[in-house]
Amino acid sequence: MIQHFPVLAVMLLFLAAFCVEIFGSHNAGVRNTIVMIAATVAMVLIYALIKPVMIEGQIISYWMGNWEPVSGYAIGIGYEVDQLSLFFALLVVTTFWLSGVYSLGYMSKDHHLGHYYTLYLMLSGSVLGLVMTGDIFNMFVMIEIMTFASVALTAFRNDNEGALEAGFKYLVIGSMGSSFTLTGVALLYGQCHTLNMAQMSAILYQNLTPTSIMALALIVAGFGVKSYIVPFHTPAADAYMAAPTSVSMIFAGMVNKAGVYGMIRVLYTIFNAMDKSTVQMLIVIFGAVTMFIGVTMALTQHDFKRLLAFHSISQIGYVITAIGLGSALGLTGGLFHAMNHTLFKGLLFLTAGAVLYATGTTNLDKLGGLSKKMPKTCICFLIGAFSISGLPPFNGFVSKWLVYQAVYTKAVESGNFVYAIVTVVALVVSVMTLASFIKVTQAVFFGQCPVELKKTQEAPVSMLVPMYIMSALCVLAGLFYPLVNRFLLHPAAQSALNVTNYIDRMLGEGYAANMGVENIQVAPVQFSFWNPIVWLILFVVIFVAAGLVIIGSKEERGKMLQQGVKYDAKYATFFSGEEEMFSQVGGSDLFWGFKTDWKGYYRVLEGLHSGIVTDYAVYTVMATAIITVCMFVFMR
Amino acid sequence: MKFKEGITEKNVIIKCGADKFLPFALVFGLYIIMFGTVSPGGGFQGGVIVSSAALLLYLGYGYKVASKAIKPEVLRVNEAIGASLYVILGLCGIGFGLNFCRNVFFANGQVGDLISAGTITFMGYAVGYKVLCGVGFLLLLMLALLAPEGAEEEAAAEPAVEEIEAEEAAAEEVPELPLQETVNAVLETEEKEPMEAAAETVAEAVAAAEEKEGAAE
Amino acid sequence: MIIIRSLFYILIFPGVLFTAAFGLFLAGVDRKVVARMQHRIGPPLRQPMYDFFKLLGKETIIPHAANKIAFLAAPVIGFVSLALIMLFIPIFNFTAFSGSADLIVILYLITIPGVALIVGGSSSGSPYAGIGISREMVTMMAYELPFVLILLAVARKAGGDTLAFSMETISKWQAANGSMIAQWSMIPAAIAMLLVIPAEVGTQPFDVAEAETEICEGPLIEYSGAPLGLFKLNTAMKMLVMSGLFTSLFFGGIRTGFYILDVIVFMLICVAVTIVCMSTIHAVTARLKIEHLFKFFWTFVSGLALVSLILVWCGL
Amino acid sequence: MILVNYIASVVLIVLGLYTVCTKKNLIKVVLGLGIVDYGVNMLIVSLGFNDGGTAPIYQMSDLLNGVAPGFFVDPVPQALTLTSIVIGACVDAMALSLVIMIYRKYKSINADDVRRLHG
Repeated sequence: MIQHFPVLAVMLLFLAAFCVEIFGSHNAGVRNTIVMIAATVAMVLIYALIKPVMIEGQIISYWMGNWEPVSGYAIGIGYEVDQLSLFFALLVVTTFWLSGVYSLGYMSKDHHLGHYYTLYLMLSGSVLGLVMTGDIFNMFVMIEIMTFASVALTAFRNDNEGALEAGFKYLVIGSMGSSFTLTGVALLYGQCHTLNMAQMSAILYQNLTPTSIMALALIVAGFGVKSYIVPFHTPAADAYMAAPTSVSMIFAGMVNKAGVYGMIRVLYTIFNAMDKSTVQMLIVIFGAVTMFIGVTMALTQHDFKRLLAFHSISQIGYVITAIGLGSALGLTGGLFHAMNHTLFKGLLFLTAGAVLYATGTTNLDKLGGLSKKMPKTCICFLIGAFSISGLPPFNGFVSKWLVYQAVYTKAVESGNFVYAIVTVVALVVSVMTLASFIKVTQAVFFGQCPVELKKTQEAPVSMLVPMYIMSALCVLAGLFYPLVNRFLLHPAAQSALNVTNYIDRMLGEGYAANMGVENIQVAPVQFSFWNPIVWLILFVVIFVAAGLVIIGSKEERGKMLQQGVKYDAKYATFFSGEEEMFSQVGGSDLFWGFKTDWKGYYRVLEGLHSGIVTDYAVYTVMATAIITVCMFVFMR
Repeated sequence: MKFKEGITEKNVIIKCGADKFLPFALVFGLYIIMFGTVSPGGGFQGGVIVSSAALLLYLGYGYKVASKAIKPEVLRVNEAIGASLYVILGLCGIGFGLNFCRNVFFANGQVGDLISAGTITFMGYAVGYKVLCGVGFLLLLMLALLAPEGAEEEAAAEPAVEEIEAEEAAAEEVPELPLQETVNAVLETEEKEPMEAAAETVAEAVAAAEEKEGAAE
Repeated sequence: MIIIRSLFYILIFPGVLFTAAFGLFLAGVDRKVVARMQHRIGPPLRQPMYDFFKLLGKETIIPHAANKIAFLAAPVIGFVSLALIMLFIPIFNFTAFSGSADLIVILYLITIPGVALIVGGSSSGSPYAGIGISREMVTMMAYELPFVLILLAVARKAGGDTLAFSMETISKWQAANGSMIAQWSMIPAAIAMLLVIPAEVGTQPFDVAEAETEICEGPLIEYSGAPLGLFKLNTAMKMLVMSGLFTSLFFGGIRTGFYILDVIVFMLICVAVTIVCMSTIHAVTARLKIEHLFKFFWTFVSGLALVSLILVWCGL
Repeated sequence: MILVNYIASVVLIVLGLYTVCTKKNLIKVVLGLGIVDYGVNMLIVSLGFNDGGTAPIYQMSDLLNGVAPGFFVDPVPQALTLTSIVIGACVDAMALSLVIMIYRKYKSINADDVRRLHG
């Protein structure tokens, strides 16, 4: 029975999408019921796979229509859920469910929600199918559905011209990426005469021809477009900004994870290319450039969501860097960071959506002082911001630590100075991330409250609940990372590094050994540096001490207000005689000391992010060419 | 019915041509859908041919007649029904204790018979239905998108039509992208599987033939 | 027993009490030395302690515009994280919680007091605080790069062919091979570290964030009473933590074999570091502009640290 | 001469990419995407070609007599191509309708004017 769960989950989502179209386009109650039932059931189906797959180590293989392989050749479409697939599938269903709950409140002011939910279910179904399929052409089809649904959802609020423009750019760059992927798939088919990934992996093991290298380069470029690594990131920033926030969250949590999954699948499973130091170097450099450019662009943004978008790009840089190392430590760190990125970036987008819902704007210069109006959102935001900046004890810290450790270990082992530089870049980027979130904190939640926002209300409960869940997950993943490592990360990393089981399960016992595929066992990553018990004690100490100070401080404001004294100069903020309204510190005015020193850099970078779609297409082609040339020069 | 403006309505040749070709397109398309599993063609190709009927109507009689004869809203719902049918037929395999998309009905036919390929046949019909609705809807939407430039003149000439146009305009404003999008996305989802399934049928037949050969020898 | 010992570590010796008391003492030394260099008599050594207790007794005013929780919690979080770092810095061959000390953990924990200051200042809702936190953050970005380079250089040196982000390994390496400062490839890193310390603590040439004469103490402008006292204490503790980190990174090889004596030597080196890199520089320089500060750290100081890293990488 | 097909498909892909990268007219950009698609489709179809093969359709007589292996061209690439054609058509439809909508908002389909989101 359990082997039906993956395909049932995917098909359920598609079926629900059609049902929304049939029954729910005019009736909100029916529509919401269908969406929530489908989301919940799909989530339960995927979560039910944790025990057999993650803990017992089974791999689920499923041939559509029982078309089993004939004499060693896969002829049907197969679904294959190994630990890596399930890891990403779990991220997908979690994000999807939370985003669904959030949409109920957030999208309630929009029209034509039937279409929204249809596309939304389709997007989720396609990403879920993408991470669980074992057939590379099916993967491509799922990518295409994903791209289309993403574009349509980006342009959903099409009374806003930014949405149309972003959708168009996304479509052009995205379908260029898809074309590259398709070309790669075609070349691979020409090489292997099969579309099954397990079989390809066995055929291509240590056996790369020029054609398959070309295919590798093209597919990597294609998935690079989907995961928004740097030269391909330009439409992503627009799309994240213009899409409804619940969709931005899906982009950050699911769509670019699909790209990352594809990268891992292609580089590790299909081509086994990650033992080549030059490929590692190429991917790591792409990752490092991605994280640096992402974060520096984020520092100058004026829009909350666009800032988050650039951060999303930057954090994906960490993931790509880590998975490019080809070591178990790096892969564990990369997967953990991918998971954490889903959690905290989702959380941050949700808070941005709550701010947008409550105030009607995400312009940092027009917001301010919302922490007193929206205290719950503010706390969730701070948790997200500290997590993404990697402050201990939140989850971002642990995963970033793993990434640094992995990169610097690589540097020491290989004696290559480039990796040392990458470590430095990663550490500095972390501080810059912190800086830009300080900017958001100051500009949105703290600082002064403009007059227009005096009447802002807290977001509704249906929007707060997903935020609470995400915040809780951020903290828990940081505190109980050994459990996460044992049950999720280690099995996933192991299954990516050791393809034998993947091949054998699909094509019969002993197939991999016949083809000469080595069986690699990976030891679990040890975390020795960080003792959660000590840290929990210290945490308690922090809270006790904070409580003591708050209780013990002689504070009389409450009493004064009760007595009806509305204003007392003693409790007023110091403006040195100016009017309050003339002494606002705008969010974009922060860090000018930094910006003046980096003037030249920013001039170049802003020129490159020109907003012209053909420029972006040129970057895409150039980056693909670079990847191809590097692969050819270095791998032969 | 009278038509004031436009390029095509008054052209008798095009109108007659459309009249003559319409039944042919319908029949031919339906044939292609029905025999998709045993001969070249299939649900998608047949569906596109059938939906070209919408285009013929437009060419012969203009957008208004076409959209009146074929209600976009009905098409939209029917398209989703076709897609659901496809998924449900696929799920029947699981219902019979086998895998998704497994042939469970009429799985033992003679090669060349109409209903010989089991569930695949019906899935092909579902795809055909879905595609003829979907592409027809897509075409109508595209045409509607192009309409407004002529529509303004028409509105001035014929006040009675205003209501319809207002509706159209309202329909245009927000939903068309997502709708169209839905169509597109659905199209590809469903398209792949029958095609590969067909390919697989062939492959299986090859295997079966080889087995027979071996047995004969 | 383990719990009692842990509590002793956390609360008394390398933890809260020792850090606070010795930090305040270092602050007193700093003020005294600066005064002496300026031909003043200066306050008594215990003056920072008196100030701290005085502030604890004062009324805490929370402005209307402030977010109460963040405003009050910020100094406490800074305080606890500083007390925490001290637990992970080895005092020669002694660490309170062995095996959990790691350079990256320390690097991140050291940023927390800064973040606490920023969050606290930001939550007060004052425009001066807004400017102050912006400068604090830029300062942080400025010294982070050289700091990271220094730590990586030390880790590479101590680790040899394997990786050593662990403070304990660094300590052991120094016990075996003599102090890090004796390696001439590490001298540029040590100089860079001496320049990073005042920026981290926020003393004179690098105190742009709290520039009293320009932006009225920046983030601290609205603070009063106990939270202000805690922030002042945090600054004092940072002096200890940073000089202690310097000591254990670069002078870890000096050991006498007697535990008490070790601690005294450690404290003496801390005092010396404070005098050299904080008091002296404080007394002889004027405050930098923020953009000059950034440029200084990303060019000159980072250059020094990078030289060290490259030398280490080449096996020197 | 299947090599001609490969060369032609590469030429088509390159031409398409050239169009996307250099033309400022959004409709031409969309056309470029279409050309890339055609190139890829041609590549895939050519991959499945067997010299002297026929269409992969069975007659009853074939099955009864048995079929020589290699008699057919490979049917899988044809299925792939069909899917890919559908996707290409969808890209075009979607992109063109977006262009129309953009034209209504921006009053221009020059890529240099459609850049409100930048920096």
